[in-house]
Amino acid sequence: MPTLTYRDALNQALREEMQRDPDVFLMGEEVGVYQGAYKVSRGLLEEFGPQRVVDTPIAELGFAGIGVGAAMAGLRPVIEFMTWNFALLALDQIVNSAAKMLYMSGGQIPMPIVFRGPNGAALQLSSQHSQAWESWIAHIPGLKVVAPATPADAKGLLKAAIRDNNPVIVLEGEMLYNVKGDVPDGEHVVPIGQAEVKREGTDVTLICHSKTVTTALKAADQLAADNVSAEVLDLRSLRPMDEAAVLESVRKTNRAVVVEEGWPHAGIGAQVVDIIQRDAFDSLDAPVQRVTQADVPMPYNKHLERAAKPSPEKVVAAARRVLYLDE
Amino acid sequence: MPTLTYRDALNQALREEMQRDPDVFLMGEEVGVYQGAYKVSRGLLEEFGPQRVVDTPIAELGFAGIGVGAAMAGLRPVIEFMTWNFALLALDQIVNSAAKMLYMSGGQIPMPIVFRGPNGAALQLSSQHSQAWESWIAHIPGLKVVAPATPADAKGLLKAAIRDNNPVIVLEGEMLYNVKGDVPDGEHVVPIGQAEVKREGTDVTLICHSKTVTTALKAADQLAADNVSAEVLDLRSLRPMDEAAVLESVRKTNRAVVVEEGWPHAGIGAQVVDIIQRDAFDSLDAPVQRVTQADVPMPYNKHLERAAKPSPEKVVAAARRVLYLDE
Amino acid sequence: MTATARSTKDTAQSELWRRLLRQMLLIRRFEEKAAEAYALGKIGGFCHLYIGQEAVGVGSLAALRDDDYVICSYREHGQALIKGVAPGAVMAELFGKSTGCSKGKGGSMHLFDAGKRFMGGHGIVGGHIPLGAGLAFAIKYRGGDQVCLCFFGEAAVNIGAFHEALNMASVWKLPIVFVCENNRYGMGTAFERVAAVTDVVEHACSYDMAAAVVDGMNVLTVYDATRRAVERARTSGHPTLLEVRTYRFMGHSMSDPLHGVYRTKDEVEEQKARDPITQLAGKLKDEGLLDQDAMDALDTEIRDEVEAAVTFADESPDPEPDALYHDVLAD
Amino acid sequence: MTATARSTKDTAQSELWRRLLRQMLLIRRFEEKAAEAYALGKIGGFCHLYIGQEAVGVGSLAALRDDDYVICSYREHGQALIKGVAPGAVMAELFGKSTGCSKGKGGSMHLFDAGKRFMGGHGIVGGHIPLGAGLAFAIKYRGGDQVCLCFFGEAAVNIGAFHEALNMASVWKLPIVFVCENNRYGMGTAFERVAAVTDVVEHACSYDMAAAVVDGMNVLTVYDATRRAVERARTSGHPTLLEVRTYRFMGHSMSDPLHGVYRTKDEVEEQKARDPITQLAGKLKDEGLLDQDAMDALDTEIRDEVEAAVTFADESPDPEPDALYHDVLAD
Ligand SMILES: Cc1ncc(C[n+]2csc(CCOP(=O)(O)OP(=O)(O)O)c2C)c(N)n1
Ligand SMILES: Cc1ncc(C[n+]2csc(CCOP(=O)(O)OP(=O)(O)O)c2C)c(N)n1
Ligand SMILES: [Mg+2]
Ligand SMILES: [Mg+2]
Repeated sequence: MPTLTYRDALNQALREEMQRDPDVFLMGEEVGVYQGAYKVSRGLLEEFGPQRVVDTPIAELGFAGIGVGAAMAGLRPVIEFMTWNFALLALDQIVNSAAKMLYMSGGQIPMPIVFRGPNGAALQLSSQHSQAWESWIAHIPGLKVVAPATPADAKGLLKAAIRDNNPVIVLEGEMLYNVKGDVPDGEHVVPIGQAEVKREGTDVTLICHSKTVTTALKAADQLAADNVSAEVLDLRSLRPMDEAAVLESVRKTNRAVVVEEGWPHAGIGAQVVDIIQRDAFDSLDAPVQRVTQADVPMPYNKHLERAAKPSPEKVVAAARRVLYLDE
Repeated sequence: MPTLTYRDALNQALREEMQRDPDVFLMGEEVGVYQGAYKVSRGLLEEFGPQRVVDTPIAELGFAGIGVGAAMAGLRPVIEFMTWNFALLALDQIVNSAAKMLYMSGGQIPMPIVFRGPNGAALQLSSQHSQAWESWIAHIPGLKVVAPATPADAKGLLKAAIRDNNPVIVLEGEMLYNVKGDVPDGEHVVPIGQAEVKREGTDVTLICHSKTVTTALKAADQLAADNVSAEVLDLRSLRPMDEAAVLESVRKTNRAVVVEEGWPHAGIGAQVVDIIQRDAFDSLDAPVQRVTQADVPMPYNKHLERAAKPSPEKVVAAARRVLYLDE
Repeated sequence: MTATARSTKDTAQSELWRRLLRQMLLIRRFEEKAAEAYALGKIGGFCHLYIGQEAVGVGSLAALRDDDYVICSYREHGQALIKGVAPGAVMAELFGKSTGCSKGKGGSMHLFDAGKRFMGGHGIVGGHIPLGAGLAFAIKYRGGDQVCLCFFGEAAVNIGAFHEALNMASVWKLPIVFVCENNRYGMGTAFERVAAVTDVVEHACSYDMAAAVVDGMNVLTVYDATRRAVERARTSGHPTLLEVRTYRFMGHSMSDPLHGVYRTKDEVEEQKARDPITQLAGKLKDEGLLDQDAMDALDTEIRDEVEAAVTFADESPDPEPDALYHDVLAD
Repeated sequence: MTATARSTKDTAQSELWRRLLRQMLLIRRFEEKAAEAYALGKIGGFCHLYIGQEAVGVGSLAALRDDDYVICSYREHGQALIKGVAPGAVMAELFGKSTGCSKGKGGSMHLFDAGKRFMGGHGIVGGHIPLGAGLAFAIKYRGGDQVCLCFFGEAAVNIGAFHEALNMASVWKLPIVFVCENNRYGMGTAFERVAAVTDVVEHACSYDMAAAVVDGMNVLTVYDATRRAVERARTSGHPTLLEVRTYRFMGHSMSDPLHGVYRTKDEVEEQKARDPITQLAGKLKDEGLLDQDAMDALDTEIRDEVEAAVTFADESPDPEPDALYHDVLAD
């Protein structure tokens, strides 16, 4: 299997889907001439021309809405946000237009649109550029939300998103773009709504997605050194969420730690906790623990930033807590 | 003690604070000449003049930002959103400017601003006008968030919000504006961050806020008829949340139901569940249950709408589930 | 022009005039009934009537083909009816019935009929203007010669979405006509109190866009102006901004008083003298194209049609309880 | 004018010119050092240099009093330095140190000094334009005669916040000068590719606002234009939109190549011939106000000052770990 970066896996998914279906087009800031702020769209302008690779002004609300309008007419837009930080300005169109169109039109107007771009903190971008929006976005009925952690999932989920007849949010990770991994050639579609066990284990389940999968895998390595066998469950989809996979794993391990990049209060991890306590209450040997960003805006200083983010060490500590190892 | 509507209690709080402090001003759509879309600002233009009661164009992002700018210069703006549905357009200013200003300026620029207006569904306003945003707003560090359920709390929390040196979000309820209750005259400030037991009980805790307090109280009445003693805990503040009060009540009753107007997935109720399972795990005799809006955009038809909303019946059913009464 | 040609043209013209009158009258009677039904509690939520502004929707839609798109704000009953959504389906939607054009899910603010290319019914001020540009983008993408008509109130000009959309429509040369219905008030706020420049049309300059100010109480003027704009969009793909000056005779919505504190009763009465229906009916009479009897007959016919719509709505069933969970996601 | 008066004026003028030169040179040398430090990994994240645009910040700030407000986008090192934030505090902020003007929390994009009325450093394009209007609102509310200068790039003109803010600033007559630094590119996008009208100044018409196009490579022109606008704001409370035509000599940010694919190397070189510092230095030399020795001395002095700032930043401590949790909320 070819080895690709996460960036190139996304690029491949876009290219293949644009080749497959002339209704698919890409729109966003710097996607064309500049080849993408993070080069995800490299080469696409050259291959598909300016009608299908559309550079926009800085007008997130406006071009998100234009995407929605184009989808109302049956096209399949892929709207790139340079980062999800700027998508804040476009939420009205995502929530009020895209997510509700099918419902409030009584089922008449499907919304085959993808909104994608990097989510969460990169390095030292400070408060306004380091936000993880999964709990907000996943809150909204009418949307689907995916957050791939590996190049293979990035390709497979983006392809699934583009083919879906609903608005699908693809949360990518700027810190993941350079990560390499095996990516199946051609037709490789990962169904939306399926979690994946990225590492099997028996003592505790580490539930994660996107960048925190790496964090959890590192934590699992460290735990293994202490003879703790951690299962790493990558949610992959945040809406719909694969509740069955979560429950299955927790029923096996009886303990869980939920890791997320976002803030704690009403974070997506709280929902995972709710699912577990509601439907696996009797299997739980300890309260579920969460590892999140510190409950503060992101600081610029690199040491503070590191301290604010989830880390393997924090995950290990949480795992030890649910295993009552330090008491 | 005088009896006032929730609307007039808010009006009184605004008037008293504007009388007390010339730096306080009210800005928003229709707050002046029209006397407020829901008449919360009735009479204020006449009393304080157009400089302090400022009618704006329909430009939520812009006037929210102007409020933030005015607060940067030390004024104490109260920004009214006609409803929180429209505040979606202003979230960038609330999240990126108001919530982060103090932090990213290294503590130099406090942000004494209030954003207020009705939140959640009213009657038959359909998908785009019936949204409850508490989980989104409460997710953000740097904000405080309150959601008063009674006229007295509406007055006391709004006064506290206006005097606070931080951005405070006041989530009101359009369906509550006509509700009457006793309201202390003059100086009545309810500290932000304190829940209140609105009804004592021993068998199950119903945790609620804003409109769902009424729902929970009705459910408690119905449960009482079946000899179930339900405690109704009104969170009042959603950020910071009074974790101690939640834990105290649940440690007493050993069972909890969380009721909210918002959608279930990563709702604010999930956070309440997380708190309970984390810190009162051993006190819990049953998994915490949640009652939320159905996980769909709000439909227009009144029967569907009723079915979508939390109701006393649904709360009773959830309470019976946590009490294992129907098995 | 030969005499026959002229008389064919005359016939076509008088037919058009009669059609426009009929359409305006349909809206007027339909909305009067809707107001009644609202008072009876059969319609709930927000309900924004179009009474007074009929010439705008009717005149402009007369310039369209069936395969052109129309997209509106929440004040869209009129456009829906004229774009071909059945009165019964519109009334049933206001009643929240399963036979409504949005199956009772949308209500007054969210009328939809994809088959008729009537694309809603949107509730966030300014929010649908980018959607309109997106529909036009799709037309151009596919190489079609359709056009999108996008209606909004003057107060929407103060919100960012308007500007972002106009700029992109101009840069990309999208086949769209932006129809600003300037009825001078956004809810209770007079435009001059919140807009630095009250001639909406001035904004066209900033976007290098064709534009016109149009008398919105004269349906023929609206028709002519829109026809030119639609032609421009269809043939050269250039957008246009039309500022159509009109007036609403009713309150902002059913829960708003008729004139309120923000305008005088006199002002409303004065404006009623410009009633677009009376104007066109007068013209038809003056030109001998319609006498009082015919007018009365037309009115009766329309009242019956509206009555039938009410009956249909009344007798239609509510959506099944299960409908709550349908159409959240497509397959 | 008497000879003495004239010569006093000449002295004042030559002092001003020398001060402006010094300030532009300070920014230039400061940023060259910042670029070095970035390459060494001492500065992280996004870092947007001002090199090439110095005349805009320097010329316009010369028209201000100390109690006037300045608010900027993320490309604000220059304005911060000129508004009086100590070079050491700015450099320390870029280094993320506790002695930085935002205590190491903000970084390059979020420089703040409330005491100097330097109100940031904001990262969302267009987002701070309403904030600027809000500062001006507060001035007016309190009956003050201060002014707010609000800087942004031309690409911000395409986003809604710009329009909403300009409209309200005009309706409410707020004492603000909107300074659009038109450097022709937003990241890698040439303005003409994404704006229907590339003369930013045209937007002033839609808001009934005073406006001017200004040569942004000539610091004296910028000073004059801003002085007039500031005067207007101070005395009559009217806002102004200035379109200042300038050019950035560096990439969009430190992670962006010098010219990139979106503009040619030739274009950049051509523009460098208009270097605002060379221009003013030449003028001073031509008028016999500064010889090469004095110029060299000034440069040395400034290099030392910048070097001191780097040393200060280098030797300053990181914030205490606890700082992570400080200043989330005020008491
Ligand atoms: C963004 C937003 N803010 C506020 C509202 C509430 N609102 C609904 S209609 C309206 C007035 C709109 O006036 P205008 O655009 O002139 O249209 P008209 O009602 O006159 O047809 C307002 C303020 C809204 N729906 N959306
Ligand atoms: C709302 C928003 N969208 C996108 C970005 C990413 N971004 C940062 S700077 C920039 C270009 C801005 O150009 P301009 O306004 O001309 O200012 P300049 O950088 O030229 O000074 C972009 C697209 C952002 N920060 N905010
Ligand atoms: Mg209007
Ligand atoms: Mg620029």
